[in-house]
Parts: sequence; C-alpha cells; structure tokens
Amino acid sequence: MASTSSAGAPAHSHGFGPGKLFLNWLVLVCLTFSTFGVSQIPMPVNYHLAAALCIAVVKLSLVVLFFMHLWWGEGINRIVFVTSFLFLFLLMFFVMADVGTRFTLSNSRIPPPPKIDQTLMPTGMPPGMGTVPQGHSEGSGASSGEAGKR
Amino acid sequence: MQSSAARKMTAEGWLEPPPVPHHYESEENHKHALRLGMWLFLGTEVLLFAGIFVGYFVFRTYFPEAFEQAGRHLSLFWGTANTLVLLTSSLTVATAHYYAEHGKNRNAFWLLTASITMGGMFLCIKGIEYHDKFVELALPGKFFHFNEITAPGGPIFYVVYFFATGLHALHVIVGMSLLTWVAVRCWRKEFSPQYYAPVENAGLYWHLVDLVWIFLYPLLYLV
Amino acid sequence: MNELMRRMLFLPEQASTFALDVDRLHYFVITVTMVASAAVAMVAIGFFWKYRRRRENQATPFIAPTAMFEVLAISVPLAFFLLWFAIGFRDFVKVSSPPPDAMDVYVQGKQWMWKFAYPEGPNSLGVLHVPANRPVRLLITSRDVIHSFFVPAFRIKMDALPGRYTEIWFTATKAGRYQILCTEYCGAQHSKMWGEVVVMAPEAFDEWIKEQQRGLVSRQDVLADEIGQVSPQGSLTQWGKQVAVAQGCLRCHNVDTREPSTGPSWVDLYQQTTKLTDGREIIADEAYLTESMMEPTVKVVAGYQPLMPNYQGKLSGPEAAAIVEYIKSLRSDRTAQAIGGAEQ
Amino acid sequence: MTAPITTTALPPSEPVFPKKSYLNDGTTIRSWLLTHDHKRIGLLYLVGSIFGLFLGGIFAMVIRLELLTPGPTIIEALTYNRMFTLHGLVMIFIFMIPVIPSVFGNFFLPIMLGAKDVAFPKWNLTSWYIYMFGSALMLWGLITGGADTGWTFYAPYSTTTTTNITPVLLGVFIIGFSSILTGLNFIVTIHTLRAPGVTWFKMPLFIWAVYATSIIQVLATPVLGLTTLLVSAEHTFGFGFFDPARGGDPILFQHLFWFYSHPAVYIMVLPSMGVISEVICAVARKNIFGYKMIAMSSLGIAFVGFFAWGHHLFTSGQSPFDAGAFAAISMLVGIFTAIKVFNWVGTLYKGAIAFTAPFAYICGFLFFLVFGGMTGVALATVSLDVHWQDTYFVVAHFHFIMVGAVIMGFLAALHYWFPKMFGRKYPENWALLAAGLIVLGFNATFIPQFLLGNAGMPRRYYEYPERFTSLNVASTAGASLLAFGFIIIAIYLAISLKYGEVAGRNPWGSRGYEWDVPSPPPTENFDAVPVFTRGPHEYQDVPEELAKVGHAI
Repeated sequence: MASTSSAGAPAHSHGFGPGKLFLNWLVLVCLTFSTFGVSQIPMPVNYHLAAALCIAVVKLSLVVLFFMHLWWGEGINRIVFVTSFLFLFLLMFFVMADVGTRFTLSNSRIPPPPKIDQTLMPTGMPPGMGTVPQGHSEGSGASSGEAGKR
Repeated sequence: MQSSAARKMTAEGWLEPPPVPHHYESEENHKHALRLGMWLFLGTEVLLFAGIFVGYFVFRTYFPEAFEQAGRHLSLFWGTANTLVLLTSSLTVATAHYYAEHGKNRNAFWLLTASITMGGMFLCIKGIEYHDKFVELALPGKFFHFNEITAPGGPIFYVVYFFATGLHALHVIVGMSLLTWVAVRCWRKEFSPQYYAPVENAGLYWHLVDLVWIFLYPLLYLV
Repeated sequence: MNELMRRMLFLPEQASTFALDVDRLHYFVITVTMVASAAVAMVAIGFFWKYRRRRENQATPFIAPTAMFEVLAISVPLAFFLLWFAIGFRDFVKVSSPPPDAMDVYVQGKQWMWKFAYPEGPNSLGVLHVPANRPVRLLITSRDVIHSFFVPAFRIKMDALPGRYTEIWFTATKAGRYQILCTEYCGAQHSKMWGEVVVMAPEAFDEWIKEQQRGLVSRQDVLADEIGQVSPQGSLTQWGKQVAVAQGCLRCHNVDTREPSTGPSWVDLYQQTTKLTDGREIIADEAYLTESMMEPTVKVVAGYQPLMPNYQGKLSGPEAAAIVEYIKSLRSDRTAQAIGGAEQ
Repeated sequence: MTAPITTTALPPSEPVFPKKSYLNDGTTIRSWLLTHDHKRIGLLYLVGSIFGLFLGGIFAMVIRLELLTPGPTIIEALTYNRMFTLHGLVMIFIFMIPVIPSVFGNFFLPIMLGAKDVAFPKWNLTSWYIYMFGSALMLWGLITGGADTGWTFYAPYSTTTTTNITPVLLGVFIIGFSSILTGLNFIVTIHTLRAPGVTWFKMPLFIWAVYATSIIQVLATPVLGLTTLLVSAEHTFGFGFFDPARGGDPILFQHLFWFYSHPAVYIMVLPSMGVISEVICAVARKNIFGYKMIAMSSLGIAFVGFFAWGHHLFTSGQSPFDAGAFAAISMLVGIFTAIKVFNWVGTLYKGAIAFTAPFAYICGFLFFLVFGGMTGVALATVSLDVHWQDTYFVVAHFHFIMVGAVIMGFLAALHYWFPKMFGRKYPENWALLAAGLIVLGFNATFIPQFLLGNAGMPRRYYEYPERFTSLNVASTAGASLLAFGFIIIAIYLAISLKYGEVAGRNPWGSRGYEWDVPSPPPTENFDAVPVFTRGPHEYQDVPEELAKVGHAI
C-alpha cells in the first residue's frame, strides 16, 4: 500500500500509489499487445477464442483488483462483482448448451420460404445446414416440387 | 449535492467535507454504502452487456465464417489504438482517485482532464470506424449491402457489432459526463481524505467501461 | 379408473400412445397435489380450531423445528418431485425422439392456417390425414411468426418456428377426427387457427394417399377439398380463386356478401371508390389491389385495422394478377355463380 | 423481556392519534412530491400501484366478459388482443412488481431495521418518478399504438407487428430502471443501516424476503432492459437479431426474456411470502417455526429461481438436454417453497390464533400457494407440460401464484399494517366478508381455468370452440365475485382512512419492531438510535400492556 503522501494521508488509505498504478498499466499494455500477437499466430479459431478470452480475464482481474481497488475492498463488494459474473456465465452456459444440443434443423438457419411448396419439401433446404436424418430427405422433393408449379 | 460555496476552506487546502447524511451513524458507514451501491450498479451493467455477449456467442456458433470474415474487415489498427487509449485513460482515472484521496485536487483535476480527452479520442476513433462502415454499407439487418462478406450471417454480425459498440459508446459518453462533473469539483478543491467518494465512484464507472472494451476488443477484432 | 379420472379432469379423449403416458403421470401428480393441498389446509384449520386465542394477553411457548422435521420437510417433497421429473423427462425424451421408421409429414403454420405436405405428395390445407397405429413424425415450420401445433387428443404440442424446423411424433391409436389448435399467440385470428387430424385405418390411409398421388398431376384437387369443385385447367379467374383460397385470403375477405369481415369484402370491390384511413379516397383499380397484396399496410381502408400480412415474395406476378381477376369477377349480380363453396 | 427503549411510555388504554406524524409533516402537494421520506414515497408507490390494479382489473373484467360466449361478445378480436396485452403489462409492471417491495418495503424496511431512512433517499424518490414516467409512457404507447403482442413480446411477432410497440418497450425499459434503483437501495440499506442489535439473523423475515427480492431485481432487470431495446430496435430498423428471416434466433429472445421474466415471478411472490411470515406470527402470537429455514429458503429461491427459466421453453424448440436441466432445477424451487409452507403451518402449532382478516388472507395464501406451487411443479414435469404449455392450465397456474399468492399477501399486508400506516383501524366484519368473497371468487375464477387447460383450450383465445363454454361461464361468474370483493375493500378502507377507530401504537399486540414506533410513525421514525434486544418474532412472554390493546377479534 503505497501511501507516499504527507499530512493528509488518510489513515485507512487503500490502493497503489502512482508508481505501482503505472506498473499495472504497463502490464495491461503488454497483455494487449500479446493478445494481438497471439491472434496473428495461425491456429484453429477456437484456440484463438480461448487464448483471447484467457488474456481478457487476466486483464479484467488486473483492472478490477488494482484500478478498482477490489483487492482492498469490503468483502461484500467482491461478492457482488463475482456474483454478477457468475450469473453472466450461467446465462451463457444454458443458452449455449441449448444451441449446442438442439434438434439440428431447429438450429440451422433456413432462408425465409419463398413459396410453400418448396419449403415444405426437404429439397428447399440450403446446403450445409445439417442433413435431414436418414431416410427422410432422399429424392422425396422432386415430384412435389413439380407439383408446386401452378 | 451540497453547494461548495457554503463550505469553508481548511488549512490543508481543501474544502471541508459535506456533512454525513443524518441517517448514517458514521462517515465510514456512509462511504461503505456509497461504494456498495456503486458496485451493485456495476453488477447490473455487467448483466446489461450479458445479453449482447450471449448473442455474440450464439450467432458466432451459427455463422462462424461470417464472423471471421467480418472481423477481418474491422480495422485492427484503430481497434488496438482504442484499446490502448481506454487503458491509459483508466490509468489516469485511477491515479486521479489516488490524488483526490490525498487532497491533491489540482493533480487530480489535470489527470481527469486527460482522461476525458482520451474518452473523446476514443469516440473520435469510433466515429472514424463507423464512418468507414457506413461508406462500405456494412450495416446491420436490412441495411446490409456489403459484398465482401460472402458467408451468410453478415447482417447479424453488424447488428452485434453496432449494438455492442454503440451501447459501449453510450457508456463512454455517460462516463465522460461523470468525469467532467468530478473534474469541476476537483477544480473547486472539494475532495479530501475525508471526502472523495464521487471521484472513486465515477472512476469505478469508467473502469467498467474499460472492462467491457477489454472483452469487446478481442471478440470483435481478433478472433 | 382411467376413464373416471379423465372425465373428472375434463381431459379430451386419449387418441395416441403418448396420451396415455401423459395422463397416467398427470393423475399421479394431480392426486398428490390435491392431497397435499387438502392436508395443508386441514392441518391449518385443525390448528386454528385447537389453538384459537382464548385470552387477550395469551403467551405462547417458543417452539423450533427439530432436525428431523427439517430433513423430512426437504426430503419427502423432493423425493416426489424428483420421481415426477424422472418419469416426465423419460416421456419427454420419448416424444422428442421419433423412431426411425416414422412416416414424415411436413407441417407449415402461417397466419392463420395449417398446411401439410407428404414427402411423396400430396399437399393439403387444414386437414392432416394420418394412419392409425403407425408412428408419424411431424416436421414443423412456419412462414411468418411463431405458431404452435397442438392436438389435445394426442397430448402433443410443438412450436412452429419461422425459418427452422422442429419435430415431434405420435402414434394415433383410434380412427377419428381430432382438432388442431394453435397455442402460440400469432395475431388477430389466432383463436381461429384451427385444423383437423383425420386418423384413418392404415389400409384406408394407404388407399387414400395413393389416390391423392394419382391426382397430383393436376394438383388442383387438393384445393378441391377446400373449394368443393374441380376445375383442372380453368380460367384465370378460377385460378385466382384457388390461389386466394390457398393463401387464406378468404378467411378475412368475404366473397359471398358485401358484409365486411376482418378485411373488406371483395364483392363489388373492383372500381369502387374507397375511403382510406388517412382520409384520402382512391378507386380500387388493378394497381391498388396489387399494391394491397404487396404492401397491405400502406393504404388501409377506413374502418379496418392494418392487420393484413405482407404477400411480397409470397405471390408470383401471375398469381397476384389471377387474384385481381378473381376480385374483378365478384359482382353482386353474379355472386351466386362466383362463390362456389369457398366459404367454410 | 426488556421493553424497547424508544417506547418511553406505553399508550394509555384509550389510544390517541399522535399530533405529529409523517402524514402531517408538511401538507402541501409539493411536500409530498418532493419528499425524501421513505414512508411518503411508499405511499406514493401505493397510489401508483393501486391505480395499476384498478386499471388492470377493469381490463380483466372486459376479457372475462368477452369470453362469456364462444363467439364475439362485446369487443372485436383486435381489441381483445390489446386488452390482454394491457392487462398483462399493467398488472405486472405497474402493479405487481412494485406493490409489495416498493410500497411496504419502502415504508417498513427502515423502521424494521431501526433506521431513519433508506440508504439513498434522493434516489428513492427518483426511482418513483422513473416508475411513474415509465408507466405513463407504457400506457400511452399501449393506448395510442395499440400493441397486441401480449406481455411476452415474442419475436418475430413483436418485431413485425404493424402496431407501434416501441413506446411500450421503452416504458418497460424505464420501469426496469426504477426497479433496479429500488432493489439497489434496499440492499445497501440492509447492509449498512441496521440498528445495533439487528444482526443478520435477528432481522424480521420480511426483510429477508425483500433482500432476496432486491437481489433478483438488481441482477435480472438489466437483461430485460437490453432485450426490450433489441426488440424495439429490431421493430424500428429491421435489425433481425431475433427474426429468423434475417438470420436471427427467436429462441434466443425467449431465453433472454425469461431470464428476467421467470425470476420476476419471484420478485412478486417473495415479498408476499415475507409478509405472510410477519403476519402469521402476529395473528398466531407465536414465534416463527424455523426462522433460519424460512430466511435461507428466500435466498435459495432467489438464486435457484434464476435458473429455472427454461421451463417456459419446453415446447418451443429448446433442446431436450436443456429441458431436462431446467426441469430438474425447477423442482428445487418447489422444495424451497415447500419448506416455507411447512414452517408457516408449524408456526400455528400451539399458537394463540385470532381469526381476523389478515388470518383469512393467510389461509387463502397457503391454499393458493400450495395448489399454485404444486401445479407449477406439475408444469415443470416436462412431459406433462407438452400438453399444458400455453393453455389455460398455465394461465390458471400463474394466476394462482401471481394473483392468489401475491394479492393475498398484498391484502394481508394492507390490513395488517393499515393501522400502523394511517393510525386507524378498519372494520373487521366488513374485512372478513370481503376476504371471504375474494377467496371464493378467486377459486371460482381460476379452478375452471385449470380444467379448461386440461380440456385443451389455448390461452389468448378470443373465440373458442363451443365445448369450452360452461367452464368459461363459471370463470366469468367467479371473476365478478372477485371484483365485488375488491370494491368492498376499497370502500371501507377509504372510509377508515378518515373515520376509522384510532389504532394506537400496537393494536395487534405484535412483537415486530415496526410496532414500537407510534402509529402513524413520526417523520424520523425514532427519536434516537433504537436498540432492539429481542428478536422480531418472539412471543414467549407478551408484555401485559401490549397484549391488552387487542384488535377487534
């Protein structure tokens, strides 16, 4: 706790002095450049995501603990902050769990149906949107596609 | 807010702190209340941005190619510059808090002015980036007419992009107003070891703005 | 027992295999609910009677729960709840995982009707024909907003999401006709978005679908169901009528009387001078009629709400023209000839 | 047991109305509209929310009348759709969310903690103005724009509807701010302004309930705020976040919406549970059975209740995995509620129960909560929900909780605390009559709706097949009874405000901290910082003086 100041220094002064704050900033800048650097390394995109998120969490902790004085703060403030992130995380967890495990066809984007007959048929589905479970899609759309032309 | 005119200047060179509101038993208790109130408010801010981040991850799962392509079209230079600007402004705010707490109102004033300027810079850079997007017609939803993103999902990326950065820019503006208000009070030498809660709370808000950007930067620009 | 409970609870008849599973669990849960509510009420009333206040300044002993009470208060209900969860989740997994040999039917909701299509044809409007005792998988989607496909007698329900498919399956057990309802609020006519499942004996169904497929060459007979008259290669006017029926125009526009419905009547509409909501007067010519299909909320006739869905992209040029031709043909002096069986 | 130190002299046997109280400390309109006094702000909220109840009640009656016959009865389809949207939004955002925390919480939370005011009095007043402004904007939007989306705003119907829903959404967003500010204020107050002696586990249970509620308000409301912003931006500019036609995900909307709106149910019902914990002790004159279990179950509901939102999505295309997870979590909420119910019933054991209007409401509350809660568990049982989702069964279930339990709690609080707030008693016989009517009318309204749901009648139906007629008629008849009960209450409470018998400091002989101050309390609540040496729910030895000033029994 760098309390370099004179007479007016509060007895309960918390937090870093300017020097250590500057150091903290320097570390943050380095981390910014490192996250930039890591993003230029060729790797699978999910690794990039994980690396970027890890560095962001480290930066977040530095800002929260030292710039925002949570290191010295009352316990309840820490609980508040951690709780809000916990809820953020759980919201994300459940939504992503849903997105990840849904029935394939209700997860993929299908362009808005231009006309009923084409959409109702499996042939109306665009490529790359996940296949219709076995035995349901093959060749069944042809006749009805024809029938759709009035 | 108590008007500073009614308060006397103390020997140490700052104004007497305003009286503690009558329903608090002690000054320390009041400070605790203010700080807890601010942290709770920051908690609500985190959850306000939660929706956007959830949206980001959901649509990223649906449209990975579009998000990759669109991310590459954002200006890495301006994005990184903005990150550094915001980090630095966070440093000056944190240091201003330190000086205000030690009664050095003038130092705090100049540091806050620097932070506000950097906030302005951040908005200018954001403005340049927005301008580029408007020129390219890389816009959200039905306004999207940007040919270079070939994968489906381009319009959605720009909804996420504009909503996240727009909401963040709104917070920057609010933060700058708060800092300006605090800077004026620094100029009037209102803060002292007994009374510095406004600097602290305005600072906390500004750091939150920084925190949000710490996540937006890699998610939007880098991956 | 099943029948008694079913009637007491006002449940519709059980016409699918899933219905019986659901109802059995339903009886279990509801019985426990009733017993528990009654027990709590009885105990409260009993305590009230036994411990009513006898003196103005009566003091009472301090009583705290024992550990045993706390454990029981948590574990007994939890045991019931988890048991229900286990049974319910098992059944839910069952109803959301169709067997591989299930027959597929595509279901599309739109404001405000249901359309069905079989992979090998035919298509149908409002009426879903299925065989009894054979699993049927429904692949459900929507053209505009969210709807929800609900057959009370089968105890199944699944939302129809625009642009995506959801699935649910059932095995109907009894031949008969069962109502389909939409349970997700979808606009002005939500409460009229009804349809019907016709469960047929398997042989009868095979017969039916073969007949339908034979008739598919000229697809009009699907519409014939609805209109009641067949006109394979008819005039533009007749085609317009068929399109209008298929698109559901006639749910909101009367064609047999000049009475207004949700939307203005089509009878004598053509070349009529019409007042709009913004006070302007226009003549309902071809241009206005076409515009009203493509951008229905721009020029709304005075006295009506801007409710009509947008048909931009849903109607081809010729189709729109055919509808206009049909409207032109609707003159009150010729109504009797024009309506056919269009109104249901 | 030591007498509280603020009680300098107990009132004489004939109670007198105190000369100075918060009610006559400034009588101008200005002194009310610019007040920082938490009690006056509580009353301001009371005015706002009762207006909401009145308005919402009228809409409800219109809806019930319309459903009297299968076809069109008194209004058109579009008007009907607007009516249920209005009914839902007004009842939830103007009436039910603020009614107990903002009215009784504001009024009693500082007094029960031995504080002079809430932590941030100015923000408290600001919060009321935000609430009024948001409500006005929402109502204006609903009436001029004619939103017909239902209060759930499901995309893409809400994002493509031709009605103007933007002001409504912004109104909801703004009311959300007010809710956040109130919750934040209460949490800080509870943490920093407890008087000496009021330790965490000596706080009245109402405070625990309000604390848990505030946590939900602070953490859940911002997500709704963002969602309403996204929907209104999408409706105005065609962004397509939730609209599949542009690549959006409508199920994502449902996730974000219910992340707020499911916990919102607990924002409404938890304070009501807190009221019951207070009132049941006073009417049974008995210590609460299992204080810690009730207090902790409030927190448990607040936490676990957050992660049950997915049970609104069982049939909307959510994955079976999530359905299972959410169903299991929903069961836990049921457990916490069950714990509370057992402890309330346990409190009656060996008590000294007075049959008064608040007790009548407790009985009603217990029945509605157990039945409503158990049907909630039934609905969370995944396979059963496939049949019940979006039918009248759901409507009946959430009305059992939100009208049954919440309004019973509200009325119990209103009757129990009326003497404290206004210094006068209400006529007990009329109150019992009204309570009887309301409990009866309520059952007659909503039990048929459970059966309608079983029979398969979907919600938000303007017209319905003939076979549902008889049950709908029964429901409408019950609703009339319910409305009649409310009218009686409004009349006798209005009369009692001015002509009621003077109540005195503690007409119930209650041991709650709030009864130590005069009725109505002075502006400052306490002359000096009070020291509470007893717990809030202890009745082993009732001081003679307190007990004698009995209420009409």
